[in-house]
Formats: sequence, C-alpha cells, structure tokens
Amino acid sequence: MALTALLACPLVGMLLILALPKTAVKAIRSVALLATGAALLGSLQLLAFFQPGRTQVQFQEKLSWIPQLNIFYTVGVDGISLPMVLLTALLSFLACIASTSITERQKEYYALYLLLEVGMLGTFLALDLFLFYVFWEVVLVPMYLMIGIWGGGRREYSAFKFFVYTLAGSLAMLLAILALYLRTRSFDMVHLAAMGHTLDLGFQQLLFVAFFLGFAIKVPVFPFHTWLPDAHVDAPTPGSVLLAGVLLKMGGYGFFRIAYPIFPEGAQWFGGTMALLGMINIVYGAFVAMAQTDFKRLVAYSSVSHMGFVLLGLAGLTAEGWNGAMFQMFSHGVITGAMFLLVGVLYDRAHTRNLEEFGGLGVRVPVYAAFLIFFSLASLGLPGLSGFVAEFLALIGAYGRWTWQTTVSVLGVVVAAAYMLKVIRQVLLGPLNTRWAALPDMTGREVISLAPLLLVVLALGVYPLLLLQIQDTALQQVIAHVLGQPWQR
Amino acid sequence: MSIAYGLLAVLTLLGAVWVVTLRNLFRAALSLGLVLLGVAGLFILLEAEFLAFVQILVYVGAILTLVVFAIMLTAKLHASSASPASRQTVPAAAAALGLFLVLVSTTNALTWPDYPAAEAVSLAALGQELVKTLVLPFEVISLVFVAAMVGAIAIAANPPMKPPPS
Amino acid sequence: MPVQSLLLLSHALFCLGIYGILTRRHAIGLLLSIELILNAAALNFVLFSRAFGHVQAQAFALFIIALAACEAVVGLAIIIRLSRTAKTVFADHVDLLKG
Amino acid sequence: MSTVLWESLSAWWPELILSLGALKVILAGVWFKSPRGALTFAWLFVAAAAAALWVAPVPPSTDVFFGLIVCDPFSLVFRWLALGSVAITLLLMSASRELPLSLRGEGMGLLLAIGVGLMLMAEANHLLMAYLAMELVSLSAYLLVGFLRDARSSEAALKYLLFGALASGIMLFGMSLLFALTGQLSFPALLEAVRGLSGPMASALLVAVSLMLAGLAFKISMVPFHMWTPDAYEGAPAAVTALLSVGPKAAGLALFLRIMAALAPAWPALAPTVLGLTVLTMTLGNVVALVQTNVKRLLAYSTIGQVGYLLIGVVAHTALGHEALLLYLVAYLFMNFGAFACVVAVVNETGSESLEAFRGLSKRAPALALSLALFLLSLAGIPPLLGFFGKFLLFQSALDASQAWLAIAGAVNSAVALYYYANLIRLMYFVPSESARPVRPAAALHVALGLCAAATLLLGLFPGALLEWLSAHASLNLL
Amino acid sequence: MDHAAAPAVTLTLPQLGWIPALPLLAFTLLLFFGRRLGRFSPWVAVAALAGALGITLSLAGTVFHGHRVAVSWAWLSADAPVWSIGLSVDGLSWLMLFVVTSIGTMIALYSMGYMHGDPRLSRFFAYLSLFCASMLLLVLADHFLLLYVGWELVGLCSYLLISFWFEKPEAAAAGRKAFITTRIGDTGLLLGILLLFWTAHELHFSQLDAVRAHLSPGLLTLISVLIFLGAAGKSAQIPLHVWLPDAMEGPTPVSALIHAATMVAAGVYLVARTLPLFTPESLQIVLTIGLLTHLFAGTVALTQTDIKRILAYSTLSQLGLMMVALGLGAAPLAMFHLGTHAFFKALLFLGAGSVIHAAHAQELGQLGGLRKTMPWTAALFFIAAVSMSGLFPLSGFWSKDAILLAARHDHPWLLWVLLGGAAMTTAYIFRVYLRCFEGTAKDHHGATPHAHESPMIMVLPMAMLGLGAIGAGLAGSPWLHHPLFRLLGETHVHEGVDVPILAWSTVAAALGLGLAWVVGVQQRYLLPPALRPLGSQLYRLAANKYYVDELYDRFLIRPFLDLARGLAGFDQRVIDGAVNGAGRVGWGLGELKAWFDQAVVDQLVNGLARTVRGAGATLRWIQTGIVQQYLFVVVMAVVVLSALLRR
Repeated sequence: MALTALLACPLVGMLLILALPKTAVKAIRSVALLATGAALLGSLQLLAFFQPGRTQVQFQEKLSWIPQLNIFYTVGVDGISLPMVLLTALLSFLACIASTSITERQKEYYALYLLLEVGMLGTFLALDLFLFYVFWEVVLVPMYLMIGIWGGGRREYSAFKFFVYTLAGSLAMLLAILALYLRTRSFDMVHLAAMGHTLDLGFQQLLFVAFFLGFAIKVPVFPFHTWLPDAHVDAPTPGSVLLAGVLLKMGGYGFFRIAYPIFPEGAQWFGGTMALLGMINIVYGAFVAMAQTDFKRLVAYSSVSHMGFVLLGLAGLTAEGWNGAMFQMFSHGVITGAMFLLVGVLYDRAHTRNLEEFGGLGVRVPVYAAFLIFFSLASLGLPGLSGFVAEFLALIGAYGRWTWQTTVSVLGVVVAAAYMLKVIRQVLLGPLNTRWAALPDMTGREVISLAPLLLVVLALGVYPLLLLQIQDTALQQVIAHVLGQPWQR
Repeated sequence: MSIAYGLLAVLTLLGAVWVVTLRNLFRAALSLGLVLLGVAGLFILLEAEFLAFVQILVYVGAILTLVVFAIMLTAKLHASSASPASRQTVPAAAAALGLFLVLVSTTNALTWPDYPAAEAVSLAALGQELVKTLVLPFEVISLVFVAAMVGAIAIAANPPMKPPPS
Repeated sequence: MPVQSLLLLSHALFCLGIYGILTRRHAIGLLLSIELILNAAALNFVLFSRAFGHVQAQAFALFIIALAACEAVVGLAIIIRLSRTAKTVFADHVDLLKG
Repeated sequence: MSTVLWESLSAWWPELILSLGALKVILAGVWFKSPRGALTFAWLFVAAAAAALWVAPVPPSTDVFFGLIVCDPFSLVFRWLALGSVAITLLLMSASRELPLSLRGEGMGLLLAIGVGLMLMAEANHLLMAYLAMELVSLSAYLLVGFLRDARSSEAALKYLLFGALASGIMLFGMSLLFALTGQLSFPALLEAVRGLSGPMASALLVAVSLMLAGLAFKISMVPFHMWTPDAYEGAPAAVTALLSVGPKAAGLALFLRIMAALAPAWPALAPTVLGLTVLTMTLGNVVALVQTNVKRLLAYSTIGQVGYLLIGVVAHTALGHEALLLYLVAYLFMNFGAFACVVAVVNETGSESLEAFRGLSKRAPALALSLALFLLSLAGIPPLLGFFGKFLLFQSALDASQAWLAIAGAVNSAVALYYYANLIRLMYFVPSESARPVRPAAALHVALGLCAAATLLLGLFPGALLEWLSAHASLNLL
Repeated sequence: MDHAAAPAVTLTLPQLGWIPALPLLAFTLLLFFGRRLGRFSPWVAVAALAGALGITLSLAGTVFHGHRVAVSWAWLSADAPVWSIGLSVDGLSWLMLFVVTSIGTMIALYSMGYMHGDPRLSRFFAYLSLFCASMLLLVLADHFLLLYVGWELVGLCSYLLISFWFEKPEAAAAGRKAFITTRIGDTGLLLGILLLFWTAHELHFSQLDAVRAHLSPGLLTLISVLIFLGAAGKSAQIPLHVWLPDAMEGPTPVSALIHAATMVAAGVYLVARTLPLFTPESLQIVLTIGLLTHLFAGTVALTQTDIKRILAYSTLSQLGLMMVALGLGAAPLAMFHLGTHAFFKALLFLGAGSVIHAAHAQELGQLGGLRKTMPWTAALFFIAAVSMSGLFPLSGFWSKDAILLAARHDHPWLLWVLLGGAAMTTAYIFRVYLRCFEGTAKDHHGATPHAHESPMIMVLPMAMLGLGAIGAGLAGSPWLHHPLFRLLGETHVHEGVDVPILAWSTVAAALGLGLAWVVGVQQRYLLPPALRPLGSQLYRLAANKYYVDELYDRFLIRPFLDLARGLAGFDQRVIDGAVNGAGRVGWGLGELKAWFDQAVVDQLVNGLARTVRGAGATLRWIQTGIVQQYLFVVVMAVVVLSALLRR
C-alpha cells in the first residue's frame, strides 16, 4: 500500500484544499506544503526500503480495475522509476515552497498543483499501460491551467500550444497502446516487455514510432520542441520548475519503461534516428540558447540541449549510455528546476528577464550569485557536479555505436559553456547597473528551496553511485532484454 | 383500363408540374388538389377504394383547406414581395433530373412479378389488420396527432414577445 | 403494364417534388412540394400492396396520409409563426442563422 | 384483448406510461397557466416510466405487438438513454428562463412524446414503426425548436422542418422502393428477402438504401445531411438543443444499426461510403467548430464531430464496436447534457449565448466553471473522464476491425477538437470578465450538473460495472 | 583494485586523500565562514597548503624508493573495474605535487600582502584553495576520468580567478575566453577518452603500456592527438593560445600560480603521463606545435610593452619548449624544465606583481629605475631572469641544456633553432628587467618615483622562490647524480656537463642580452636601412600578436554567433511555423481575408491552428443560412450516393 499511500498524499491534500474556503490562504498553503512534504517523506521512505540489487519490481500493488479489458491498477517501482519518483516528490515540495509568488486564486492554484503531482507520480508509478496513459494525461490539464492563469507574457498562447502539442503526441501513443492491446490482450507493462521479442518487426517499428511521437513531444525532441520555450517562459516559476524538472522526464521515462523493452527490435531499428535526433537536440538547442536574450528562454533551450543527452544515451544501448541517460534525467531535473527557481527569484525582484538589462549583480547579491554560478556550472557539465557524470556516461555509452553523432554532440558541451558563461557574465559580472543598486539578496525561504537541490547536485557529482546503484540493475536488465537475452522478471 | 390509368397519370403529372412551377401559390395549391385527386383515382384503379376515400377526405378536405387558409393568412406578406417565384431553377432541375434518371434506370432494369399476383386487399382485411396487428401504430399516430395539434396551436397562437429585428 | 408505368409516375412525382422544394420560395410552396413526395411514396405502397396482396403496405399508405396531415399542420403553424416574428414567408429571406 | 397484447404491454409499460404522461401533461399545460402542475405530472410520469423500465421483464419472445417492435437487451440501453435524456431535459426546461412560462406545460408534454418516439425508434422492428417513430420525434422536435418568441427560433423551426420533411420524404420513398423490391415490411422478413436478391435487384436495393440513408443521416446529423444542425440548435431554446443533441442521435444510431442489420447483405457495399462519411462528419464538425462564436452553435458542430466518433462504432461493425458505441453514448449523454446545463445557467444569467459570456466564469461561478471544464475535457477525451474511456473503446474497435485509418482520423480530430474545447476553458479561466456578479444556477440545474459531473468522473474512473452491463446488452444480432 | 604494472610495490594509503582534501576543506571553510574569518582567512588557505606540502614531503621517501602509493574506490559503477577511480603517487606526480604545494604555499603567503585590503579577500583565498585542491586532484588521479574532473575544475578556478575583479569588463571577458578556449581543447581530451574507452576498454594510467600493446598505431595516433588537443588547450599551445595573454587580467599571484607555474603546465604533465600512447607521428605533431609556439610566443614577447603580457608570452614560449622536449620523447626533461620553470616564472610574476603593487603601473613606458626603491624585488627578478636565460649554473641552465642535448641527439637542426629561441628569451626578459629596474625613473604619471619596496610578507616568499630558481636545477644536475631523473624512472642520463652546449647557450644568452640592451633599451636600429620597412612590418605583425585574435574573431567567433542567431531565428520562424505552409493553401479565398487579419491579431492561433481554422472558415462559408441551399446539398448527396452505390 506504500505506493497508493504516496499517491494519496497529494490527492487527499487536493480534496482538503477544495473543501477549504478560498479566503483561508494560509491554511491552504499549509495543507499544500504538508501534502507535498508527506509525499517527499513517503518517497524517501521508499528509498530507504528499496533493495537496489533486486531485479523484480518492488512495492508492487495490483488491483483489478476494468476486468473486461484486462486493465489493472498496477503500481510498483524499480530502479528506473524510483529516481523519477524521488525527483518528482522533491521538486514538487521545493516548488511548493517557492509558490509564495502566487498571489491570486491560491485555492485553485494549490488544488491544481497537487493534482499535477498526483499525475506526475502516477505516471512514474504505473505499471499498466492504460493507467500510465491516464496519469500521463492527467498531468496536462493542471499544467495547462497553471500556465494560462498564473503565467506571464503570452500565457494563453503558450498554454494552448503546450496543451495541443502534448495531446497530439499522446493521441499517437493512445493508438499505439490500443494496437498493442489488440495484439497481446494485455496492458501489463512487465508482461508486454516479456513478450517484446515475439512481436513481428513491422509491428514493432510502427508502434515504436507512434510511442516515439508521444514521448518525443514531451521530451521534447527536435523538431517537436517549439512548445517548450513558450511554455517554459510563460509559466509561473513553480510551473516552469515542474515542467522542465519533471514533465520532460515523463517522455524520457517512457522510452525506458515502454518503448525500448516492449519493442526491442523496433528500438534498435530506430537507433540511428534516435542518435541523430539526440545530436541535433544537443547542438541545435545549445546554439539557439546562445542567441537568447531572455534568461528563461535561454534556460528553456538549454533544456532542449540537455535532454538530447538522454536520447543519445538511450540510442547507445549500453549500460553506460543508459545509466547516463537516466542520470541525466534526474540531474537535469534538479539543475533546471533550480535554474528556473533562480530565474524566478531574479524576476520577482527585477520584473525583467532580459539579460542585457542586468550586469554586475555579483556585488549586490552575493548569495544569489553563488547559487547562480553553482547551477550554471552544473548545467554546463562541470565535473564534480551531477551534470557531468550524466553527460559523460551518455557520451561514452553512445560513442561506440554512434561515433560521429557523439563526436558532434561533444561540441554541444563547448557551446553549453559559452551560453552559461554568457549568463553569468551578463547578470553577475561587469560594472553594476545602477538600476539594480537596491536589489535585495535572496530570502531565507528562497535559500531553503534551493539548498537541497544544490546538495543533491553536489552529492551526485561527487559520488554518483548514490543514484547509479539504484538504477543500474534495472537498466542492465532492460538492456540485456533489448539486446536479445531472455527476460527474467 | 389502360386509358383510365393513362388519363389519371397525365392529370397527376400535369398537376404536379403546375404545383412546382406556377407563380401564383394559390393556383399551385389548387393544382395540388388536382394531383391528390389523380392519385386518389389511381388508388381506386388499384382497388384501394378506402384509401382513395381517405385521400380525398383528409388531403383534399382537410390539408388543402388548411393550406389555402394559411396562404390567405400570409397573403399580405408575399403579395408585397416583387422577387421571383423560384430560385436556383437550373441546378435544381439538374439535380431532380439526375435523381429521376438514376431511379428510372434502376427500376427499368428490373422485372416485376405478373400483375396482379395476388388478390386485392379487401376492406375487411384492412380493418382487421388495423384493429389487431397495427394497434400500436394507431396508438402512436394518435399521440402524434395530439402533439402536433397542441404544439401547433401553442406556437401559432402565442404572440411574439417583442417586435422582430428588421 | 401498371407496375412499370406507375412506378415511372411515382418517380416523376417524387422528382417533381424535389424540384419544387428546391425552387419554390414561398414556405407554403415548399410544403406543397413535400406533399408531392409523400404522395409518390404512398402511390408506391399502394401499387405494390396490390401487386403483392400485402395488407400492411396499404395500411402504411394510410399512415402516410395521416402523418402528412400532421406534418402540414405543424408546418403551417411554424410558417404562421414565422410570418409574425420574422415578417416573411419566403424560405430564402430567413438567414439570421448561418456560418 | 388478446394475450399477445397483454404480453406485449407487460414489456411496453414504460412507453405506455410516458405516452399517457405526454397526454396528461399537455392537458395540464393547457388547463393550468402555471407550469408547476405540468412539471409535477411530468416528473410523476417519468418516475413511473423509470420504475416500469426498471422492473420490465425481458419478454420471452422478443417480438412485441406482433413483431412491430422488439424489446431486446439492445433496445433496453436506448430506452434508458431516452428516459435519461428526457429526465435531464426536464430539469433544464424547468430551470431555463428562456421558455415562455405559459408554454412550458405544452413543451413538457411534447418532450415526453419525444421520449416515447425515441424509445420506439430504438425498438422498431418494422418499417412502418420506424417511420412513425421518427415522425413522432421529428414533428414534436420541430415544434419545440420554434417555442421561443423570436425570429431566430421560428427560422430554426422552419429550417428544421423543411430539412426534416425532405429527408424523411426521401427516406419514405426509399422505403417504398424497398418494399417494392422485397414485398416485406418487417425487419426479419426483410432480411430474408434481401438475402435472396441478386443482380439488378441487388443494385436497386442499394438505391433504396441510399435514399433511406438520407433520413437516418439527417436524424444523426451525418455529413452531408448535417446542415440543419447548427441553425436549428442555435435558434432553439438551450434545453431543447440539449435534448436534440443527444436523444435523437442515440435513437437514430440505434435505428440505423437495426435497419443495417435488416439489410445486412447490403452492408459490405455500403460500408466504404459510411466510412468516408464518418471521417467527413467528424472532421467537418470539429473543424468548423473552431471558428464559432455562439456557444450553442459551437456545441452543434461539436455534436456533429461527436457523431463522427460514434459512427466509428457503427463502421467497425463488430460486437466491440457496438459496445463502444453504447458506452460512448452513455458518456455523451452525461457530458453533453452537463455542458448544456452550464450553457443554460449562463444564458439564464447573462442572456447571451456568445462565447464571450463565458469570460471569467471561473471567478463568477467556480463550481459551474469547474464542471463545464470537466464536461469539455471529457468531450475532448482527456482521461480519466468517461468521454476518454468511450473514445478509447471506439478507437480500439476501429483498430480491432482493421480500420486503423479510422482510428487515426479519430485521434487527429480529437486533437483538433481540443482547440475549441480548450478555448472555452481559456475564456472561463484565463480571461477576466467585465462583470463580477456571481452566477447562481437554479436548483434544478444544480441537480443536473451534479448528476452529470458525478457520472462523467466516477464512471470514467470506474467504468467496469457500466461496461459489464453494456456488454451484456450489446450484440450483433439486432433482429 | 590492483594494477600490477606499477614499478615496484604499490602501497595503499588512504591518507593520500588528504592532499587535495585539505585545500578543499579550506575552500569550504572560507566559502561559508569567510566573512567571519575576515583577515584571518588567508591563514586558513596557507595552513591547508602547507599541510598538503607536508604530506607530500612525507611521501618523498617512499616515492624516491620507486614505490607507488595509491588508493582507489568504485565510482561510476559498483562492479565494472574500469569505472573504479583512485589517487596514486609515483615519481611523476610527486614532482608535480611538490611543485604545486610548495609554490602554492609561497604564492598564498605572497597574496596575503598583495591582496591586502581587497573586500573579497576571503573569496580570493577560497578560490585559490579550490584551485590547489583541483590541481592536486588532477595530479593525483590514476584514471582519465578523475584527471578530467580535476582538469575541468582547474579550468573553472582559472575562470573564477581571472574574472575575480569582475567589475572590470575586460576581466570578465578574459575569464570567459579562457574557459571556453580551454574547453575546446578539452573536447579533444574527452573524445580521446571516449575513443580510448571504446577501443581498449581501459582508462587507468597504470595500464597504458598494456593498452599500447593492444591497439593499432593508427588508432593510438588518433587517440594521442586528441589527448594532445586537450593538453594544447590547457598549456595554451598554438592555435589555442589566445586565452593566456588575456588571462593576465587576473590578480598577479593568480597569474603566477595558475598561468605560469602549475595549471598551464598540466598539459605538459598530461602528455608526459600518457606518453605511452603517443606514436612517432603524434610526437612529431607535439614537437611541431611546441616549436611553433616557442618561436611565435618569443617574437611576440619581444614586442609587447605590458610586463605581465611579456611574461605571459614568455610562459607560452617556455611551455612550447617543454612540448618540444615531449615531442622528442623525453618526458623527464620536459618535467624537469616544468619544475625549474615553475620556480623562476613564478618568481618573475611575483616580481612583476611587486612592481605593479608598488608602482600601480605595468606598462614598460611608465616604469624605470626601480632598483633603487625596490632592491629586493630587483635582485630577485634579476635572479629569475638569469635563471630563465639559462645561464650556468642556475636552475634554468640545467633543464634547458638537457633539452638542447636531447635535441642535438635527435635532430641537429633543432638545436640551432632552440638556441635562437634561447637568445630571444634572454632578450625579452632582460628588456623587461633593464627597462623596469635600471635607467631613470619616469616622470609622467608620477607613479614610479613614489614606489616603495613591498612588505615582508611578499618579499619573503619571493626569496624562497629565488632559492628555488637558483638551486632547483641541481636536482637534475650531474653533480648530484640526477636524483630527479631517477625519480622519474629515466635511466639513460647524460653524465657530466656537456661543454659545447654550455658554450653555445652562453653565447646565445649573451647575444640576447646584447640585443636587449641595444634594441630594447637604447632603441637603436640594427637593420640596414633597406630592410627597415620590412623590419617594421614584421615588428608590427608581432606586436599585434600576428592578428590571431582578430582572425579568430572574424572567422570563428562571429560566424559562431551568427550561426547561433540564425538558428534561433530559424527555430522561431521555420520550425515553429512549419505547419503554417499548409495553412497558406486555404488563404486563397477572398472571403478569408478578414479571417486572416483576425487570426494574425489573435495570438491564440499558430501554425496548425491556422491551417485548421482556415479550413473551418472555408467550410462555414458553405453554411449560408439559406435553407434551400442546404436542401440542394441533401438532394445532390442523395443523387451522388445512389448513383455511386448502384454502380
């Protein structure tokens, strides 16, 4: 029941908030904090009792849901989903702390926020394809409303774009799920993976592409990425954090959990395209980020670039590559989440995100400067921080199979340095722009919301085994399966 | 026999053509009466005398009268209009002709059973059928009647709330 | 002889009705054309009821006549209504609702 | 009275009660000036009909009234759907401020008559019954559409009437041809006779079928027989529009399925056409809905789009397809009526049907906005709402019947449809309104909204029981 | 993890971790409590470095006996041996450890004086500590990946320290340039690592000999060239040298420590460390690049007027020389020169820093006659200059002569080129010395006359380095029987002093000195008048650093930025609007014009939406509102359907 309880935390919180009057802002906030906090504690509890070496799914629960269609409420975690669950719970909690910048319609906000968390957690916990799809879609609506109501800029347009793009992708996935069900009469991911090799190649290719569409839009993969900059830029800070930190990972997670294990031959057939797209994502995203003047937009495009490593690592089909891709998902979630929080901190004070209007803030706001430098460095893949481990593993994992793609991707690393340092220079360095002479430094609350992320980035960078040993067994097993060895679950 | 058929057919057709082409609506309505009578005549030739009787009674007696009343009620509205009596005649003719050709070419290819293959339907049999097997349609049609009458009275009698936008 | 030629007649009535409904402008004229169509169908039913000796088909024609009456009542009521609210009885004058 | 009639009646009590109710309510409406009495009677009879339907035995022989109708499990679902539509419409009617007070009694009577017609359409087993039932529904509906005292309502009624009269006339002529070809009127006999047709007879059969298709397609608003829909829906009172967008669609599909079952040998020749029209229907409905500014008109086009999805189940032509069709109809009943209940509430308050009237609704009436959002999302097919599950089954049935392109068309259309559904949500949630006056729906609307919302959400989350019930009632054997 | 190929015995010694950990600890302390520690913060750094130096010295005995000290742990994988990383000390790394810790300590002490009064004093020492920690990590790493970690971290510290005075836009820009330029080189290293992993599945340094035996020469060449690319970036070899002169924007102690003594030498260390992977072909490349850099930087140094820049180019030149030694396959010689260079170049920088600190000027034109006011600085600078010039018997002589010897042995022509380089070295360094410390004090700006000797805290470390500049070379001299070469495992050493080389290098030094005096100080033209225009052209070329920066800007950086901007535009217009194209199809109808305007104004629609809405607007146009047209559609549909179905 551990996982159901985990899902219930935000759900109960949401119901409670709906029951509260909308003027009781304090109570609403506390309930939200409690609910996300409880979810975080719950996920840490999972971590404590998780046995990394075991190949089986752990904490599994299976209840019949729609027996006529063989649909079950199946949840469970293994090394692939646990990191994502942790990431979701952590970012949800921290972004909830950072949600004080929301000053209107709090009741609706927090209710949607918690619903969003339910959806995200559920997506990572589900082991039944139907259930997975349900949670996958549940995420859409609250995020749509979040961007649309509390966003800035062209919020309506961006929210719309986000909604329509992702829905279009998931419809392709829905059809694939149906086709798969009609062929196998099962929605059970574990079972489906076990029969993966028995599906004929043409079928696998077709369905892999359909799933790819669904996941690729979420990741997002070039050229389906155009919703991302808009949505990220116009979302409220906590929304951006979750969007970049968790929602993008749902796409990547789908590849690990569904597309690769169920369509092993299809996946291998698609590998070249995957690597190529990964490369394009990395280099293209980095170049486009380089040219941005809006801080948030720059970070958004950097996400495009960084998520490319996930694709590249996946395409590598090696233990290193997969570990790297998975590690990148976690690490990028934390780093980008932090970056968006930092952008939010700056925007709350300066009400502008135009990089060219800043300058020399390093003197004025040393604590902020320290955080910004730290996370920028993490983002550009500085060794000793988590981003490096991920990128290195992804690159090394993909190099053998996709040599030139990887080689070109390494260029992206250089460009990453260029744009991240550009941010640091334009915001922090140089002579102080007198306009910001009275800019206050970060408050304690803001520090609290960022410090855990900093620790995570550092800890994973210094001792990556913390995460690697959780995910390694599961990943190795999936790879062995994809590459043709019998499935042992 | 054939002459009677032919005569009635020509009468009916002629009436029908007038119904759809005559400029004057009142005359068109009268032409419809011609058609209805012609069809009633055909019914008689087809040994459905009761039906012919009903046709004349209901159609000519009731419907046509109503129509004429309605035309007179709304006379001032269409008298004032100087626009043509018909629209889109060419495409409509083409469509109708097309349909006609399809139908005729379809039915002409068929061979029909010898006529008449069976005994004519007697009035007694019809009456028996109506009160026994078709009791349900009877119930339903009475409901239709009531609904149509009450509804028609309701909307025709109720005055408009406000003057319509011009 | 009657089957083929009467069928032809009913086809002609039907298509004339169609033509009328497409061309007449006065709403009541449209109703008249519809009566043509209904008569065509009724004629068919009676014709083949005689051909097959089918009782229910003749009853069907009876019901058609009854329903035609109802339809006329409803149609005329609506037209009278329209003549009051929209001050017109021409089918091509009413185009508030479109798009 | 013969025993056949008694046996028949025992299965047909609900309809009989409803017919008597229709008469009684009409009388009450004519007698009392206040609609209160009529409303009470209407509820009484609807409740009695529901009770009768609940206890109605499944007759030993499916032939009722000498085979004119069948009361098989398949029709049971549609009888419930019809009764549900009537009940919810009754709620909307009693709450709507559009309808002139003096006419509500007559309106409710017509509504009950429509209910009888809808049930009969689903039960019809005979061409005469099919035609009668359709006319009963149509004639009452023409009148109801014209119930408002403005030019638009009359115009809508006229258009609906002329369109409907032509379509049913064409269908009637098709029926007469069918009879000419087969010499049969009852469906089982027709099936026998049609099986024997060949050569030019078979080809003539197809002409007759295509003429009949016009009437059926008109009833379910299938492209290109859909053109009355937006105009009639826009002009009609909102409550009537709600009824029209659900009840006749369900019953029309039932009749369509039954007639196609009777003409089964013609289906293979007809299927590609219906498939094409299905795709056309959903595409046109959804695409044109994008540019609408009147909420009723928008929902009219949305209805056309939804009918397109429903037709997927017909085209699939499998038991699964029928099951999916039934499920989606149930879903559609709740979500569409729910949406219309919200429209009624807004129209009551603002008097405007423009989409602009929904601006900032989330602040003026949070619960209302939330439930409308729920219905719209369900219509758009977002899980875990019932509409999603219905679509899920429909797409599944399409894939199952090797109609992958149909499923893909459905999916693409769902994405397109999201545009206008989400646009309404956008207006409610993102755009501030000029007026801050709260919108307070009437109690009856609260009931309707609550019922629909609960069904949409709960049945969406736990569709198991519903699915089981439906799969027990869905069958390919409709004769 | 036991790697048996180690020379003699491998001792596992967890204390090894303390060497980088001590400065890291200092960094953490300073970062969090720096403000509270205030004036005491430098001592934390100094203590940490001194501690590291102490541990290093305590290891000396073990290492000099030829043993290896190591410690390792699993890192990227719990069970794959290739991913277990560790620290290890052998002769090569011990030498680097010693250089880093000893010079680091000295410079930290010096900085106390130099940075006195800076508001971000503790931050400076924090960065300095972090740098030392990273550098030590780099040196101690026994695994490519760990080396890469250190490698990037020193780059980061370099970045942070160069732009330490970030209010100056030049400093900020210089830091970024340094980081990005070296990162380009690092990509090479990274690719080399990737390639090595995929071909040999081994990344431990101790296994490189085995790897060499496995791989084909072509592959080895490729890998080694890639690695050398990394080394060239860090050691600022052509063509990645552009960042180093700019890096002089940082505080002078930083220049001394990072950009003269230690970090820039890491490239040399890397090549020395991975020498087993280098094939003759790749060594040829190393040699060529080194030689080019040596000469190129020498000529530029002759023409510059900023003393720190001159020293920077001098560093480039000397690093080039080390690369030449590596190119000759003589890693110990390169390391030897690295060691001695560290001392004298650090001293030169500290001297320059002392001058800047005192005179607040660093242009040769504004300096002069400082010997009188700053005798200690002058003397120490002189010692360092002499040492760099390679005059017998100071440190520089021993290391440079060893390289000359090796050059003569392999390629006699190289000897003469290197001698020319040596003459240039003497010329530019004495040009600085003479114009700074000798002659008369300059009047304008009034800076120099008020100069004063630096405080003890600065002079003392300089003196210590001076000792090194004098005597460090003895460690590789035949007089003490080459303890250094034994430490580095080199057995074939030249016994005794080679007199011809000694003579030639002395001549070269004298020639350079003469040039410095005649041209650099007296400003006389030596060229015949006919050649003067050419000479001045060449001079201008050199003075403008051969326009490399300008070329890079024109042909690399600007195209790069243009590409970025272009792609961004592409992203917005093309990718985002890809679906618009289809939408345009529907726009033909005049009816849609109004709709189009509305759609453009209405921000709600974009690409796909426009297409679909366009279709919607077209289709709604069919819905005319005229009922008979609807009916016509019905009839037509029936006609078509029945005709179609009948067939």
